[in-house]
Order: sequence, then structure tokens, then C-alpha cells
Amino acid sequence: MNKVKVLFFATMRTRAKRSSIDLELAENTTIAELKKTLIAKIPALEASLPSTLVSVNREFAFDEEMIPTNAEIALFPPVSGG
Amino acid sequence: MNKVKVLFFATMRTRAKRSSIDLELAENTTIAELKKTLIAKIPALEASLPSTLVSVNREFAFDEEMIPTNAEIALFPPVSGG
Amino acid sequence: MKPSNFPTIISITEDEIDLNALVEKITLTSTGAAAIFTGMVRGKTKRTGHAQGIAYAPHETTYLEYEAYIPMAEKKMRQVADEIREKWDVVEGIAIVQRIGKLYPRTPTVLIACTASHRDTGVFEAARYGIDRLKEIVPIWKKEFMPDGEEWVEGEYIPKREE
Amino acid sequence: MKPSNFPTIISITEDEIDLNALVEKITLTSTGAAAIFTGMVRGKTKRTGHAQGIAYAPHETTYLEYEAYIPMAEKKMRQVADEIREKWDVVEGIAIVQRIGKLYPRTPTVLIACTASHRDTGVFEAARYGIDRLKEIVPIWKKEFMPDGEEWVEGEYIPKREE
Repeated sequence: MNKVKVLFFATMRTRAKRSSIDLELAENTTIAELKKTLIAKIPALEASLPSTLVSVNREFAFDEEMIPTNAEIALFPPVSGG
Repeated sequence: MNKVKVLFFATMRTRAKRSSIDLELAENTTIAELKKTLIAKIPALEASLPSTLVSVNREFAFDEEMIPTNAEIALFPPVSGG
Repeated sequence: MKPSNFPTIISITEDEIDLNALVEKITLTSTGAAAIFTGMVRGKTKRTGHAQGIAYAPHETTYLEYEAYIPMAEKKMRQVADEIREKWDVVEGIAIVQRIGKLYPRTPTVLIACTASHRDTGVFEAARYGIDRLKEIVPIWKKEFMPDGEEWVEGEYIPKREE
Repeated sequence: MKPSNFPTIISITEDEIDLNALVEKITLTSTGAAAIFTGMVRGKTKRTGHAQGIAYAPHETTYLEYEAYIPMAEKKMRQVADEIREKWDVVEGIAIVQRIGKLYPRTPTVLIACTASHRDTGVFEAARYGIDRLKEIVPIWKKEFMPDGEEWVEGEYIPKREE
């Protein structure tokens, strides 16, 4: 199993009502599969999903990518800093 | 007669070896005529003349313009501030 | 990414942004020009429009609360600096600072400063590029508190692969 | 020249240029962006070239001594601010400051800052225009002191009528 931490920021944190969650994923889980798992656990995330960005180990990540072991994952909306 | 003060800055001040001179000009003296008068009094100014800028009452002035009474005149090179 | 001995300051901070100190730190003996951008919290937004992909109507802002995914934001700010150096190799020093926390109107929230030997080298364009990129790829968000409610501000830029 | 209630700061001073204080003074409640240029004394000039119409070879500078025709310089700095407002009516505050006297390498000598509600309004171009114009029409000169001599720096811009 692959233990990962998923962080939530901004709108995603508000929707998830928490700032992170620890998950155990099967090996070779993709980002797309992770999203499904998260929505199953936290249905409120679904509404934001079309505009959700995902990072893995602090780099932007995309649906078909595999999640490496012990990854630090984050979900957040398009950035609005500055 | 028209009493005017002529200020010198930067290269012109160095050449003239002074920072100003008081002159009495005839009525309706032009800038071009003023330059001739100044060169007669301070020959060292002549070398810089092609690149000399002139201001009258703190605005740029040109050869054929008449000098108003009690004008504050200045001679200086193209600016290099900043 | 070419190595650089020129100073690069990256900072996410709750402290006031000190322009004097930051510019001093990126000024070398060969430096003759600094182009600096700072962004402030607007208390009154007059235009209806779209900036950084965000649609808004005229409104008042009581304060903003900034949040960052700090380790990734620092990494991405460093990437913005690297991109600037790739595009403008005349740039000497770079400072990129984002202030976070609760920030009131008129307060500077972000700074991008680039130095170079001369002003006609692209240093203005480099600073402009820096703030544009920060607003695209650096994971920082603001929540806007208005007299009649609060709202997360969301951008619209979707980073591409390798970005 | 249209009247403006927006702040315009014009200053010729022997004191240090305080970026924080100047930007603060031109930040309104509606301000969201400031584009700032500062120029510094270069201790080492590497390029052979021509900037602001001045030809030079690589050399070292010990210090510069700035001189201004102060009342005319203030008038012309105000004209630069007026020209900026004519061209970019979105500009809110303008600060134009020239430091004079004996100034050593790495010291900021000049500042142009423009504020606006948003950064995509021409505020960068306004600041760039400001420093370009200052170097054309504001009567300030510098004398350069080098290890092996001293020299008045002369520009080459010849102002036109009505300028």
C-alpha cells in the first residue's frame, strides 16, 4: 500500500472542512483514481472538481500520472495570489 | 535696458569659471545675440556652444526668441541626470 | 537552468514588505537600474471586469486574507526567478516576496524587483513577467472580506505539464 | 493639462530616497498596483555603449556628483508627471524624486513611481516613460569621478520647442 498525505487549500479546504487527509492507496494509483477516492470520502469536493488543480510533491500533476510512494499531494483552486 | 541674470550649470559653469553673470541687454535682444555677447565676455564658452541649451524663465528657449525683461536665463549642456 | 551567482531573494512572510531593504539586497556594484512592482490591497474596486481571469463588479473590500501552500509556493517562486533569468540574462538580482495573513486596503502584499546594469535591457519587462507568472503558477490564494460577505478569490489559469 | 486630485510628489533632495514612504504616499484606497523605477550609481560599467545618448567604455566609478538647476528641474519634473497623466489617465499617484550631491556606487539616485488600480493599465509603461523623459528634459547633470580623473557626463537630447 502507498501511504500519502493530501492537503487542501483555499476553496478545497473550506469544502473538505479540513486541511488534510491521510490515505492508503493501491500501488500505481493515478491522479484521476485518487480524485474518485477523495470524492467518495468527501462528496463536497465534487462541485469544485472541474477547476481543481493537483500537485504531487510540490509540482503540478495531471490525471493520468501515477502517484509515487509517500507522496505529498495537494488539491487547490487556480491561484489568486499577488 | 534689460537687466538679466544668466546662470551656468555643469560644463558651462566649469568653462565660465563662475555660476552666474548679470548683464544689461538692449531691448529685443534675441537668444542668438545673447550668445554672441556672452562669448565676447567669456570666450571659453564658445567651444561648448554647439551643444549648449538655453532656458529663459525656466523653459527651454531658442535662437530667434526675444528675451523678456528681467529674465532668468540659464546655459547648460544636454541633461544627464537620473 | 543555468547557475547564477546573482542574488535571488524568495520570501513568503507575514511581515511588512520593506522595499528599501529588498532593493538594497539585489543591488550589485554593476547595477544601475531596478524595476519594481508592488501590489496592494484595493479598498475600492471601481471597474467591472476581469483581471488575472477573475471577474468582478465594483465593490468594497474590508480586508483580504492570504493563504499559501508555502513549500510549493517557494519552489514555484524560485521557478519564476529561473524563468526570468532564462529570458533576460542581463537581470542581476531578483526579489520575489509575497506577504500573507490578514491584509487591509493600501497594504503592499507582493513585490517583484529585478535589477540590471541599465534600464534599457528588459528589466521592466522582466518585472512585469515576474508578477504575471506569480499570479499563474504560485500556489497562493486570497479570501476577500467585504461589508456584505466573504469569498475565496479564484484565478483561472490552468498550469500546463512541466510548468 | 487636466487638473488632478491624485497625489503628485516632486522632489529634488540630498536625502536618502525612501521607497516605502514614497509608495505609501501615492497609494490610494483604489490603488492595487505600483510600478517603480530606481536608478543607482554603477561602480562598474561593463558594456561599451551608448545609453541616454552617452557613449562610454567599460570603466570604474568612484562616485558621482549631481547638480540640478533646481527651480527649472522641479518645473520639468512636474511637466513629466503631467505628460504621464495625459498619456495614461488610469495613473493615480506619481512620485518623481532625484537625489543630488555626492553619491557612491549602489546608492539609489532617482525614483519614478506610478500607481494605478490594476497592473494591466499601462502603469509599467508610465514609469518607463517617466524615467526616459526625466533623462531628456529635466536639467540635472552628473560629474563622474573615476580612479584616473573626472568628467562631466553630458546627454545628447536637444529639447524641442514647447518642450
